[in-house]
Amino acid sequence: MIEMMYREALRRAIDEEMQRDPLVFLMGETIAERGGSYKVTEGLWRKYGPQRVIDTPIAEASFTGMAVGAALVGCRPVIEILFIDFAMLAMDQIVNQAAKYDFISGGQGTVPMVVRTQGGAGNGLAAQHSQSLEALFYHIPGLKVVMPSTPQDAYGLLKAAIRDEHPVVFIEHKLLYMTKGPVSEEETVIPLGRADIKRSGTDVTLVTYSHMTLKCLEAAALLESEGISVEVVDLRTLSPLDKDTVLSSARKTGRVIIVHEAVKRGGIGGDIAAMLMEEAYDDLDGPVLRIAGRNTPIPYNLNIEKACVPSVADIVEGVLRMV
Amino acid sequence: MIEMMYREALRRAIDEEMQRDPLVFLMGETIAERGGSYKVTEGLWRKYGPQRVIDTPIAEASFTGMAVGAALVGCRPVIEILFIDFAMLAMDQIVNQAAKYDFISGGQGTVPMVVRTQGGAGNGLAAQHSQSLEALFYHIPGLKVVMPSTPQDAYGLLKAAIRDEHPVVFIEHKLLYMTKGPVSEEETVIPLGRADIKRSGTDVTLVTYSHMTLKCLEAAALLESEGISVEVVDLRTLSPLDKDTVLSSARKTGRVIIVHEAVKRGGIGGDIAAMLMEEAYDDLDGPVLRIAGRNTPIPYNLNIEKACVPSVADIVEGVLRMV
Amino acid sequence: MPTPPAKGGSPRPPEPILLGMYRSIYATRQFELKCIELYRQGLIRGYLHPYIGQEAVAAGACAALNPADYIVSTHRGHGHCISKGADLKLMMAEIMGKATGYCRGHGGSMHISDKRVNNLGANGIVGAGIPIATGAGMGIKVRGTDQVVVVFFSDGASNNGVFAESLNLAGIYGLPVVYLLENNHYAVSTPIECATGCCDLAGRGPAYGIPGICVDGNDALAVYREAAAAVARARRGQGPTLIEAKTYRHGGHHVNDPGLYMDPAVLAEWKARDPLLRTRRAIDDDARSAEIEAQVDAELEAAVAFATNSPEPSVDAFLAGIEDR
Amino acid sequence: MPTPPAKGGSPRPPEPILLGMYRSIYATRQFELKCIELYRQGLIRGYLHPYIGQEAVAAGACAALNPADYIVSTHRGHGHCISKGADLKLMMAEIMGKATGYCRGHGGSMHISDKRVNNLGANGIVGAGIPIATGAGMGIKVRGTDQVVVVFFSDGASNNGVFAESLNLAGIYGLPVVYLLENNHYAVSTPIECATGCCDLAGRGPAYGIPGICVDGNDALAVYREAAAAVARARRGQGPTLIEAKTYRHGGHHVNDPGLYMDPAVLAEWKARDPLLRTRRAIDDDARSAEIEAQVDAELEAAVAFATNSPEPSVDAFLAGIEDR
Ligand SMILES: Cc1ncc(C[n+]2csc(CCOP(=O)(O)OP(=O)(O)O)c2C)c(N)n1
Ligand SMILES: Cc1ncc(C[n+]2csc(CCOP(=O)(O)OP(=O)(O)O)c2C)c(N)n1
Ligand SMILES: [Mg+2]
Ligand SMILES: [Mg+2]
Repeated sequence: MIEMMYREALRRAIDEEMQRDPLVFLMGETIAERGGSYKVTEGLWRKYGPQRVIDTPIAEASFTGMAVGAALVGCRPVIEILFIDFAMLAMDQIVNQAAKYDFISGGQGTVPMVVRTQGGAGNGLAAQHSQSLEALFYHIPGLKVVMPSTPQDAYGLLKAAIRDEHPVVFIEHKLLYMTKGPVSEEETVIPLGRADIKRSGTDVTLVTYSHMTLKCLEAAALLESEGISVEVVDLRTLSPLDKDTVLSSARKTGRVIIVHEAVKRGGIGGDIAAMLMEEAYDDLDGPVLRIAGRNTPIPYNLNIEKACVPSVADIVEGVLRMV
Repeated sequence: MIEMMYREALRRAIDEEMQRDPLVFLMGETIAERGGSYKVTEGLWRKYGPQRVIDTPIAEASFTGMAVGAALVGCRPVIEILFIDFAMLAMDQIVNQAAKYDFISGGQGTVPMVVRTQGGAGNGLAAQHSQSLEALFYHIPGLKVVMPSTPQDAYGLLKAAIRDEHPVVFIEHKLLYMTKGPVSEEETVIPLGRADIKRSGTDVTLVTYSHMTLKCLEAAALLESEGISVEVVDLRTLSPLDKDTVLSSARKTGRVIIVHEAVKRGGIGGDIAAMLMEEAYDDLDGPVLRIAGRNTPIPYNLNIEKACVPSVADIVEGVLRMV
Repeated sequence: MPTPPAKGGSPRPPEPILLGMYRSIYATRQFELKCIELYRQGLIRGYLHPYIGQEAVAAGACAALNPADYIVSTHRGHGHCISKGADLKLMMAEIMGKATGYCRGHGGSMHISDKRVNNLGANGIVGAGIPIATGAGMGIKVRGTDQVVVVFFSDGASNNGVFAESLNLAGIYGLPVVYLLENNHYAVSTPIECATGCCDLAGRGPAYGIPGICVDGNDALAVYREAAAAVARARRGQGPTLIEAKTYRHGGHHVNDPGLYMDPAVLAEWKARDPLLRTRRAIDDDARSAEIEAQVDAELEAAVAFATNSPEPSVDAFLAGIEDR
Repeated sequence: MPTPPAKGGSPRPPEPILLGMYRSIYATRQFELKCIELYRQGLIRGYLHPYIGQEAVAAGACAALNPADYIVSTHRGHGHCISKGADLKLMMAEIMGKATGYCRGHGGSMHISDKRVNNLGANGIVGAGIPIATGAGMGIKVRGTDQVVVVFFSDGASNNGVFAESLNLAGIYGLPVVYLLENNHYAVSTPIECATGCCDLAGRGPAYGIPGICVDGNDALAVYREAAAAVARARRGQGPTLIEAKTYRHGGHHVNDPGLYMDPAVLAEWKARDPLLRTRRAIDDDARSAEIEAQVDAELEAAVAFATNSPEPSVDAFLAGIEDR
């Protein structure tokens, strides 16, 4: 294993895939010579040239549409929408075009494209640069949604996303780019649709993903010292959802809390809770709970920003209330 | 009461509000002289003139943004986005602008605008003209979401939406426009955020909204003949959600099915199911179930289209499975 | 400044091109007349947007393309589809919602695509095909082939933001895309004069750094000439072109729209310049045109029979395949 | 065709206008220098996009407005905000995230609005203010007042679809909106030459049916003159105008961007045309300018003190208010 930052792991994935397949190319704002605002694409422009690492004007709707078109003629575009908030400008192309082409055309063409984007609060960037909007994509048949929490997952899942025949919304988190972790030396592709048990436990299951995985692991460590054994299931891929892993963890512990940063109302937590109720009601010792973002846009001030998303303390408290 | 079509009830609401308040005005595609594709605005152009009933080019993003701006300077724009599918072009203005201005500005300005739009399957209009996308708006703090099922509700809720200080996404259903029902003779405003028990019952609660309300009522009538008493709670407003009515019906019957046309994965049914589990677990006799749209874009062919959304038979069968 | 439509007649293209264009125009016309008939009989549902009156645009533009070139189409797409070489049987089956159709009955009139001839498909979202075509152009560049893309869209779409964004993008990257703006003067019932203060739509090319040309869209020969020039430039790596082809619908926006808002006098003028009659006149050989017509008539009859006798999609098979989406 | 920038000096506007513009420019400059200092000290967080070098655009345009007129701003909005008459105390408090700020600490630099002087606010989404301003113009028309809207945005935004859509909409309806395109030649690190094949951005006005004018954006007097003319037309009901003001940032895209991609020689040229120095020179009365400077310095000092001593928003109060959203 090599110690690597999340953003380096992403870069390695892109680099290896570009090396392997000349049909992979990148588009986005200031991703070329400048290497991207979060430095994910640094060095790739120099290595692969301006034909494959392409800066775009500020035209999210159309460069996303371009990815659809390029995918339809056989390429594998990977585009960067710098903040998931800006993906709102490209929703027609993502929801009505990319997600539907395979279906509408009766299987005449798939759309192998990746929309890399980034969400979450935590840097005082306020309401239009801090949202967690994965639920909007999760609801759309035809889209896959991936949200890795570690460098290794970022690496292996991005490679799988690029190789996937269908459109993938790949959502990074601004607080993860600089986090470090071990990444396998040998080339590794992590299949989409498989959750990862980041910590085994027997008393309570925390179902989570992306940056909240780190907070859940912190909470689990704290709870261990109080004698509570917490299992942390990192979904990694939201869609397709790894129901089996979630269900078997739920059956084992009988107590489940879903933890996500996105606003609770209409967040994916409700969907998973309902699924658990539908499929494992008799194995549950009580209601599935949700610990999730507050029902508000994210404010600029850091104190109140912090209050909008679940903290380690919130998770610890939630678990304690449950056991 | 006067017998009226749903679309006539909508028109009456707009007409009365335009009469009452000169700051109410309309924008949309072919809504003026032509009266709108579903004839909701028929006659209003003649009555209020081209200054207040305004045809736009095909520019959903910008005319939605115009509504935000007009609302900020004191008007009450009511815009029509002909299909909710096309609202994907206007998501930035709805999600990042309209929903957030009041918050971002620290309360310096509200955005009293209504986005009238229309969703649902049923006419062979295929994947880009048949979606049920309310969950995308439901998840966004700062937006209200209204989905009436009857002419009376359409009338009273649209009036409330126009008078509301905050942005309202008002979602009609293509199969409802021509349905008829009694509408009160005297002016009536139905407050947002209150569900309506469309049928009382004691054995099972169906929580539903929009066109599915009609199917639930049909199912309830069939079930009555089998001796099963079904309560049909029509949410009418999804956000704010009338938790109290849902909870007390759930406590009464102990058995709840949420029925919606939208795709189950990530639909609002999960949110309501989770809420019920969190707040009324001990009063439930078993898991809350969801009967919802299939996990697919809507196809053109009528037979397979029909198979994608819940039928009366599906609902009946769901209830029978539960009791 | 856009080039004004050429005065007088257009120079004759090679004979096979001319005959091919007539075949496209005649087939589109007959196909749509049949669709309207079937619609009235309740055998076709949903939206159906006839292209009648505009056929010379698709015929002329597609005549300038190789089979490997791509097109991107619109909700009013039958003409593009047929001109690019569609199989009438599969088209008719799709529009009748049959399992044997191009899209297995998932798409209908508004969504036909045809992979075999590189027709990337129609679209129910006005304007959405424009960036998709632009991206196809980028894909071609990345893959290093000498293919070209023609994207069709109409005046209404040209007021949508993706039009401007896409011209601009194609301009910067020098993409092999021909933007074919079919100015039929209406978006549903909204005349283009009410939808923009600038009706010189070709002039928007230069505003985004690409050439803009205007042509008589009812003259298949003229459309062919301009399209061929633009396609040749694109193929040589000289980048995109915007072509505005002025034309007119012979009826309402869709099959259920009587189009009462259209000025009958103006409509009559355009009908007098019917692209079908003009192209047949250009052939000026009744035997040749009659031969084409007979072939198409037979093909169409077979298509209707095929579609009529084809099965509906199976509900069970459909549902079996969806849970993983 | 856009009007080229006027040659030679601009005619002098009335003295109070000139002094007011200088006040705006000087205050913006000092305010931002102070912000950068506070940012380096860790007292300001998030994104901060300095307007240094572009101040003449906001100062000139806002000088042409009445208090009741509206402006719509961008992520680079301090200059617009100050020029429209903001209270530096409330601005600084907002940027420091305090409860006393314009937006109660919810917004920060990228989101300041100021209802009292009809500044509809900055925006974190590039281009999003353009349709909002267009709608404000529509609202004015519906309400029948004689107000005008000026919307600021930069070259990057002019390649976004909402720019084209909005010009077009304003043109059809004849809205009282002035589109002030501050061409500072960059969108982050992307030079405008790489973002479009047509760098005559004013020329996009006519493509959508509205006049397009080009002006030296570092010349406050010239900006004032063109803005005043456009505002007067708008107020008379003669519709919208696009004004392209050519200018340049004196530094990187935001406070943490050293801007190494900017050509030092070009930057030096633009700095030599510093709008602050030029406007001070235009006043040509050291006493008057010194007086303004002293006033602003005192105001700014008070603003920093006010902001520093203001409380953070209360978490409990914040959370108490949110569950109904
Ligand atoms: C984004 C979007 N908005 C609105 C519609 C509804 N609609 C369908 S066709 C049409 C008119 C299109 O006009 P134009 O682009 O000129 O094409 P034409 O019908 O003339 O071929 C409209 C408004 C749509 N399909 N998509
Ligand atoms: C829709 C959108 N895309 C991307 C960004 C990220 N971003 C912030 S500022 C900026 C550059 C804007 O360039 P320009 O419009 O020229 O404004 P300037 O910074 O020069 O004032 C970008 C790309 C954004 N905020 N919004
Ligand atoms: Mg048209
Ligand atoms: Mg700029």
